[in-house]
Amino acid sequence: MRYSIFALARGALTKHRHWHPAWRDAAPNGPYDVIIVGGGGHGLATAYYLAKIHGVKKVAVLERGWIGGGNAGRNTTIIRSNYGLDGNTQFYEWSMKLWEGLEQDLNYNAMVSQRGVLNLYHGDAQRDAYARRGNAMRLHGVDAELVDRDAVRSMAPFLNFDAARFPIQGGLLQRRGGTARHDAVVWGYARAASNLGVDIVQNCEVTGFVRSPEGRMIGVETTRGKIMGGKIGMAVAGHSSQVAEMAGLRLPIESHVLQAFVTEALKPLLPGVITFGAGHFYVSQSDKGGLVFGGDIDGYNSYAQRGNLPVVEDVCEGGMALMPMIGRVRMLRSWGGIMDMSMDGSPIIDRSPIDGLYLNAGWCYGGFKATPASGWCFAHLLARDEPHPVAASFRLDRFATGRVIDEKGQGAQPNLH
Amino acid sequence: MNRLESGGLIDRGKPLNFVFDGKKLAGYEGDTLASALVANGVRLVGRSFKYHRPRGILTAGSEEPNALVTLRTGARSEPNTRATSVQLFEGLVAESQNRWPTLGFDLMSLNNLLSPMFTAGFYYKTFMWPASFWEKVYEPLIRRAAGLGKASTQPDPDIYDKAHAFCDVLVVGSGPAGLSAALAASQAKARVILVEDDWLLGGRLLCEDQDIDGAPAVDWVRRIEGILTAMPNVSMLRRATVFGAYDGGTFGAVERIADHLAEPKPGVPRQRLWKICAKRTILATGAIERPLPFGGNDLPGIMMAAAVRAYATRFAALPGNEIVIYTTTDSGWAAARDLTGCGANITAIIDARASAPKGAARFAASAGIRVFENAVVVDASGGRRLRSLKLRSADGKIFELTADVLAISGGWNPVMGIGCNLGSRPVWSDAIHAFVLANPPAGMTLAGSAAGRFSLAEALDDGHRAGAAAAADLGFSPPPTKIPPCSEDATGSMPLWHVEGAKQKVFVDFQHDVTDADIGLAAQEGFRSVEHLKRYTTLGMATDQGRLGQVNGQALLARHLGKTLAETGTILSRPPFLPVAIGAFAGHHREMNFRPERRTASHDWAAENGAVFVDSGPWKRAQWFAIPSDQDWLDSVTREATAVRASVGVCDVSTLGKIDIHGPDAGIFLDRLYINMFSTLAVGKARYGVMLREDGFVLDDGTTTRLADDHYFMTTTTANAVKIMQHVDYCRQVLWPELNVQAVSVTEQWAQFAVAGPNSRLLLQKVFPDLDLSNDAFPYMSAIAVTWMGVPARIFRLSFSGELAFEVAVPARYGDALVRILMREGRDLGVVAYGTEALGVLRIEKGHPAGNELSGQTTATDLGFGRMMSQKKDYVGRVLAVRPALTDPMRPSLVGLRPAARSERLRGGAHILPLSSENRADNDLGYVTSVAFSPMMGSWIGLGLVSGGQGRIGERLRAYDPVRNGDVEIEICSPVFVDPEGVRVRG
Amino acid sequence: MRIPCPYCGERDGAEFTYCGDASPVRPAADAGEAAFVDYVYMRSNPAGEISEHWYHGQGCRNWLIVKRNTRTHVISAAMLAKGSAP
Amino acid sequence: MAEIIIPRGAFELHLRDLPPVSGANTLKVDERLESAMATVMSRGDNAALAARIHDAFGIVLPSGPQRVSNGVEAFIGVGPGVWLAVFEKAGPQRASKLAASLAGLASVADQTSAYAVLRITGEAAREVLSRGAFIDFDPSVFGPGSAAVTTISHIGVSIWRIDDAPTFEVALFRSYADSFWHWLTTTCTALGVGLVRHGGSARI
Ligand SMILES: Cc1cc2nc3c(=O)[nH]c(=O)nc-3n(C[C@H](O)[C@H](O)[C@H](O)COP(=O)(O)OP(=O)(O)OC[C@H]3O[C@@H](n4cnc5c(N)ncnc54)[C@H](O)[C@@H]3O)c2cc1C
Ligand SMILES: NC(=O)c1ccc[n+]([C@@H]2O[C@H](COP(=O)([O-])OP(=O)(O)OC[C@H]3O[C@@H](n4cnc5c(N)ncnc54)[C@H](O)[C@@H]3O)[C@@H](O)[C@H]2O)c1
Ligand SMILES: Cc1cc2nc3c(=O)[nH]c(=O)nc-3n(C[C@H](O)[C@H](O)[C@H](O)COP(=O)(O)O)c2cc1C
Ligand SMILES: [Zn+2]
Repeated sequence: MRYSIFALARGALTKHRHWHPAWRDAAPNGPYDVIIVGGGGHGLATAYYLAKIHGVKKVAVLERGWIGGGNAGRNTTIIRSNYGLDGNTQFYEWSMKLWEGLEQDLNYNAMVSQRGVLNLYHGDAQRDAYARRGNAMRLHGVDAELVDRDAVRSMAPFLNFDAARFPIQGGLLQRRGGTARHDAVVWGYARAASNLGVDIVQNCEVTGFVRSPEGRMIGVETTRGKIMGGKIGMAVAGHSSQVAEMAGLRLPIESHVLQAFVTEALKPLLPGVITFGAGHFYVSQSDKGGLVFGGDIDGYNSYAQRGNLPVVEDVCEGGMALMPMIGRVRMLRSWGGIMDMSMDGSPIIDRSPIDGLYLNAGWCYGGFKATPASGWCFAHLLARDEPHPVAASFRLDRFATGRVIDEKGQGAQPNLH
Repeated sequence: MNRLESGGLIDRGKPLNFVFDGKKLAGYEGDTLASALVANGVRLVGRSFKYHRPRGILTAGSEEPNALVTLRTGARSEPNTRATSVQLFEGLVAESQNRWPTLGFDLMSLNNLLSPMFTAGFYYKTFMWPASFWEKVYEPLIRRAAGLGKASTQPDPDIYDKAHAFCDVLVVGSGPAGLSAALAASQAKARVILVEDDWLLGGRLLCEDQDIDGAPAVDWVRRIEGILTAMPNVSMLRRATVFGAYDGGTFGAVERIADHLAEPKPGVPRQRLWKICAKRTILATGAIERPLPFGGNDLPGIMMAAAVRAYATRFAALPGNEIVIYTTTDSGWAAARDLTGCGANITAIIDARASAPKGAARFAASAGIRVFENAVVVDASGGRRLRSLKLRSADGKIFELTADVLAISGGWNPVMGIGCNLGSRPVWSDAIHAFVLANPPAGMTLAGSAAGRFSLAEALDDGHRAGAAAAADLGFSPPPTKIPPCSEDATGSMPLWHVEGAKQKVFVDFQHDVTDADIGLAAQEGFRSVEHLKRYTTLGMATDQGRLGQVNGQALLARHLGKTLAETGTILSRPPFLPVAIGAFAGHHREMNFRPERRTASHDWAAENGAVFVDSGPWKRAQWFAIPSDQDWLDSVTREATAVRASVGVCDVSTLGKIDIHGPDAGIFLDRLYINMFSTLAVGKARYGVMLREDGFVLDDGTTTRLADDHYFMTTTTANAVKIMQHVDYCRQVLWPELNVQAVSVTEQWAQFAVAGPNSRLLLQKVFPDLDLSNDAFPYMSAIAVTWMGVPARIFRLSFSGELAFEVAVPARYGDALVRILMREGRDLGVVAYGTEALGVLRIEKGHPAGNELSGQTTATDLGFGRMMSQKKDYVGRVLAVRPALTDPMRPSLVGLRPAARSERLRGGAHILPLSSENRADNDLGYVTSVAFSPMMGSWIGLGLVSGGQGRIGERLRAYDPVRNGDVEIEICSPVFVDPEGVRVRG
Repeated sequence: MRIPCPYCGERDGAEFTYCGDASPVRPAADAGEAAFVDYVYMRSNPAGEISEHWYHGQGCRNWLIVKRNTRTHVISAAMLAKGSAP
Repeated sequence: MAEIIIPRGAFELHLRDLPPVSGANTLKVDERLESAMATVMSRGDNAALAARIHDAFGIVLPSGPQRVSNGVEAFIGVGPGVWLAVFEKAGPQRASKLAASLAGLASVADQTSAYAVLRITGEAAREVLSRGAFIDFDPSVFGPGSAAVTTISHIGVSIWRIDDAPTFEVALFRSYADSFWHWLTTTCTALGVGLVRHGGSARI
């Protein structure tokens, strides 16, 4: 049933008895043409585009818990395409374009809100690095503005301009950047995929792979039994190494914890997304009114979905340095996610060395914004066995060849991305 | 006034004035804001989140979802403050929130009329057309209607600080369980920290008329408090909340030092963040009473029974004159007993259970209270306050009662949030009809009602046992103690999640307006995990984090799914236990004190001489020295750079990382660190070196000097100093422990100054008259250790500027003296002090790479150091540096740039494209890394990384800089602009 | 997090810098490119017990090998990296 | 050029500006300017090094984070095989003399100027320090002779306890002195503790 104001009005009169489940809670029913492991945003988007764009008939998404319970359900919802390196820029811009039409496409309001992303700079070298990035974006046809201190002040007068350890000099602004309601993205894709016949199987953990005598992947072992499939796509984010290990693969990935925070709800306070280039802090305000913020990763490998106090302090110190008005605003909740930190900070969308097994991983702490394009490109790869042009650089062998895409220049040290 | 004549823990001798929504009111010392409002007969205190329904005070504790106010005004205003947790002070000002224009007449309550449409998740289903309307129309409206209080936009004027503490046993909560735990552990001589959220110790004992040891329980509390206070091994934090458990027995707590004052005394923090390290922890955090489901259960006047009891007992304030009690628990009856004891008028008690507890009938009869057994409340009505309620007995008969207060008691949820922080999941207990923490993390015990043992006797016993066990576990010997006898309280209860036939909305999450219908709809729409339920309906996501209503909602979900609560489960609590001010986490690390500042030995001298400082990591460095005749910064920089090339300049380079490397194997060690050789370096000589990361990209560069056979002195870039020290330690401790090498940072020991320019030798000779600094005696790349006026000093013949130049190092204590002497002695040579900008000009003129070129994305070959890469030895990065992509000849490599029209300006970060090409990424050849105005060239010059690099020298390209509206035609040239033959440096 | 530094005693995790899995060993100089690629980029990334490097940069400046569980964060041992095998 | 060059203390201006405070709750502070310091790093044979040091100074080189003093010289363990040597009333060449006397057994780096050392004495010292350092200063854990390298307010510090007064010394890299002073003074204010200048210098 289509969602609309009229459908809601009808519901108001009929006690909302007409609503169906947003997606079918399917039981495994193989064999499938494609099995996607992981019911996060990426897995569900992949399934949707497989069905919609490529007409693949039988697709299953296997999720070990409830869909959207991984990083898709715990990120700070920032979407942007302000990347500077070739390979990244065109991919994230494609994602942004998909965001811009997503809700009409899915018939689901994911609250995509292009309120702008402002990255502050505090010195000449940082300014020039942002200029380099902004210019690269413009070469790719992406909107980017370098704004000065006065312009920042007019956008966000409450920032600390006068007594700052690292005074604000200006910022790189992408007006088309912003936020989207993370859970809605998951549910919207799930509903749209389910409507196209995709089986979304929850509480179904993949515990192993089934191989043909020739060594090809032909199915998966799960907590709900063996499920056969023609191709298997992995989109398990923080658990990439775990699932890859079942296939005997090691990946250039470490799983790290990133914490995020939300404050009590407030009346509208912040215009858009603000990142503090000299501290470890970034913030936006949710539609519910909470300031959603975060900072650095904790810096150690973890699968625990929670972090420690030093980073909480570090993030809040950054917050207070940037906006001393939030001193009396209270943090309501904190949580952590398990991020698949790749060795150059950029993702992998590629065939694996094993026939029939495909990888979508290495999203670090930036894969939410990638959700639509990641699904789009992974579906393309799965359906056609060739990389989509905008994701062609996200190869697994780039670490061996040295064609790394290292935006931060930190090298193979995931704690430094 | 609803204040009782006597009783309670308030001080009637100390009246306090306060203002709520502009109205002047009074309370007493010992009141909370909520109890003072109750005493003043204030009913309506807030509006709900979504429907803007009128709401009153519901609880007497920190779980309060309704009575949220903005406390104080101006820069000190604090949105969303729970009136139930605010200790009243003289002059307190509070405002209600989320209403417009007034609390009584809130236009936004129109939402309530539209509520049939505003079901769970309604916005996901609409507001999609037209697409552009979301940001412009719908979202601003939704945002304005949502949110609660308004935050101040002025800096928080108060200060915060941080503290650390260690203990054997941490006891959280000071009710009967916590107090007896603390007593038992401390009597065993363990170091104990007791943390209590309230300003008084005692927990529920302050609010209940109980006896311990034959006397009122509060007397026992005072006695134990006295004993604990006298013990040197016990610390107590009052007005402090443990907000989270972290790894390794670390706990966070926030102490509210001045929140009960109008404002903090000058210099005294408002709050303090405690990090507590505990070997064992006892959670004695109590339990929270559950609301009951019926239509209109959110009307002002409907309150938790424990809260009504607390207001009467502890605060001597009665919330109403006609009180009805609705309970499914024995504690509802205990509340009735205490209330009657205070003289409250209870007209009826409704118990949904088949029969009331033993002795109830007798008590009710003697107090003249009507009793309804086996009956449920169906609907409550009134407008902005409760007036009457409708109940239905088991046989379907409907009764209507009038009441201004309905005290409800639906069972108890143990408070165990902190125990879940490390991932332990609560499990459902059919025995007590509540979730309990069966598997707390190692080292943690729950005691008393937090453990689901709800009676006073159990709390005393449990606390004692937990305290003694924790101490014994750590090797202390707890002395035998006797647990005091106490009054008995029955703890029977029956869960009640749903009522049939309610006409009005039945609220589950009060703050977020989640109703039983929303839960049903969510289940119908497939949101069947408790986690999906939470996210779709926002159940438990409000400021009370579902303390009050979450379990009720989860039970409804289970009911819809035909499952048990044991099967559907509950969600994990996360820190903070109660919302904590961001300022408290930041402590004094804000504004100028966000991060420490490092100052060089010449800082004060530089400041005296017009220096403008720039942040270089944590360091403050002189960027340039402004003199009155300079028009602008470029004038200063040009003047400084010109003077260096013409005569002599002095620049503080102390911030470079300096590492002393000692040991018999120091030379071999450096060979493995750098791409080039150092073991072959002669004593008294310096060499420029480049280090790679193991992935083959450049890590850092700098000069390293051999001061003795077994002693090298390494310098690193300022930015990488700490990282390289760590790298050096890694290499010697982990990679090659067999090498006999010692290393230590001596960055801070030496103040080091570059003395550069054709007259540098003259100047230095004046300061070191006894030294032979001639070219023959002290050629380029030499170094010498000397004694200068009794202190050790080092002189290096190094040059970053390309001029004849030296660097002089003295112990940092003498740096100030040295720079003053250099400047004094150089006066007649026209010496200038130069800062980092002029330093940059000089190095760009010489094509020396620095931070912008050492981006972590460049190889040695990119930067022109390919030939330095030794073939004779292994070193970090050697193998991976020769991978195809790192040796691709089309990689961007270092070149010089000049604007074709010499008057034009270059800018760092511009991309480089062919002259007549489209502005497209596939035409991108590279970018400008560094620029400067070169006095020598009379124009802007730059360095850049350009595909095809040196092969393009002489080519015309363009620098594309749309983000600053600058397209400049440029000419590619050698990166060495000045003195390419290197004559000056050897002069 | 509390890390039991063998020299300094138990300290808050904030004093240490995490430097990843300690198991990969730098290949011999002549081991070839593939071995170095594996060493630099590939990780086991276990969910459970791991031996890892921590640098006590704000303390004794020693590299430690810490045995820690990545699911629970429980630390079972810590030793100086110098002279210990992961 | 016969002139005397004057060493500058990192806390000089702050100490000079200390307001006169009287009253019970005070903390005495002073900067140690008359001592020389060096990092002593064993070249492997710790026993031989310990013997040499014992011969020269009568000091039993500690193997852990402790401070051992003979009243004039002290060795403070800061890492395995690494000590900070502190010499009271020693000239700027003291470190190189030490290097010569330990030649072959230890590498020595002069750090006399690297560290600013504050001596802090008084009842409140423990509480003040524990505000900043995540170290257990309880006398049962951190008695006289204990030492620790840690951080205070994002600044690396070495702290050792000297006596029962209690007296502590805090050594930090001198470039951080101003920021450290800010932390110290705000913390004392928050605790209601007055800072006074030590006056004189104890030889311990
Ligand atoms: C705190 C935080 C903040 C972030 N902020 C941002 C941001 O602002 N912007 C941004 O762009 N990105 C952000 N990210 C990153 C982003 O959330 C992730 O990169 C992205 O969500 C990952 O893709 P996903 O949604 O498919 O992953 P997930 O949602 O993690 O999906 C993976 C799914 O796989 C399932 N799974 C795992 N193993 C198995 C198995 N064996 N069998 C079956 N299923 C399995 C998991 O349960 C999970 O549901 C943030 C991440 C975190 C943690
Ligand atoms: N009859 C019943 O059914 C029933 C049910 C529940 C409670 N009770 C009564 O309640 C009492 C229970 O005693 P108890 O000691 O277990 O609990 P308590 O409620 O008396 O004390 C808990 C204390 O912990 C404090 N606290 C909670 N979380 C905290 C935190 N994070 N940081 C700091 N302080 C925190 C609270 O402020 C409170 O003072 C008994 O008197 C019992 O009779 C009775
Ligand atoms: C963007 C965003 C906003 C959130 N806002 C709230 C909020 O207002 N209230 C709340 O209780 N939790 C909020 N959360 C946190 C969730 O409750 C939850 O903690 C998080 O999704 C991680 O799940 P977990 O805590 O179950 O592990 C928010 C999370 C995100 C990602
Ligand atoms: Zn250590």
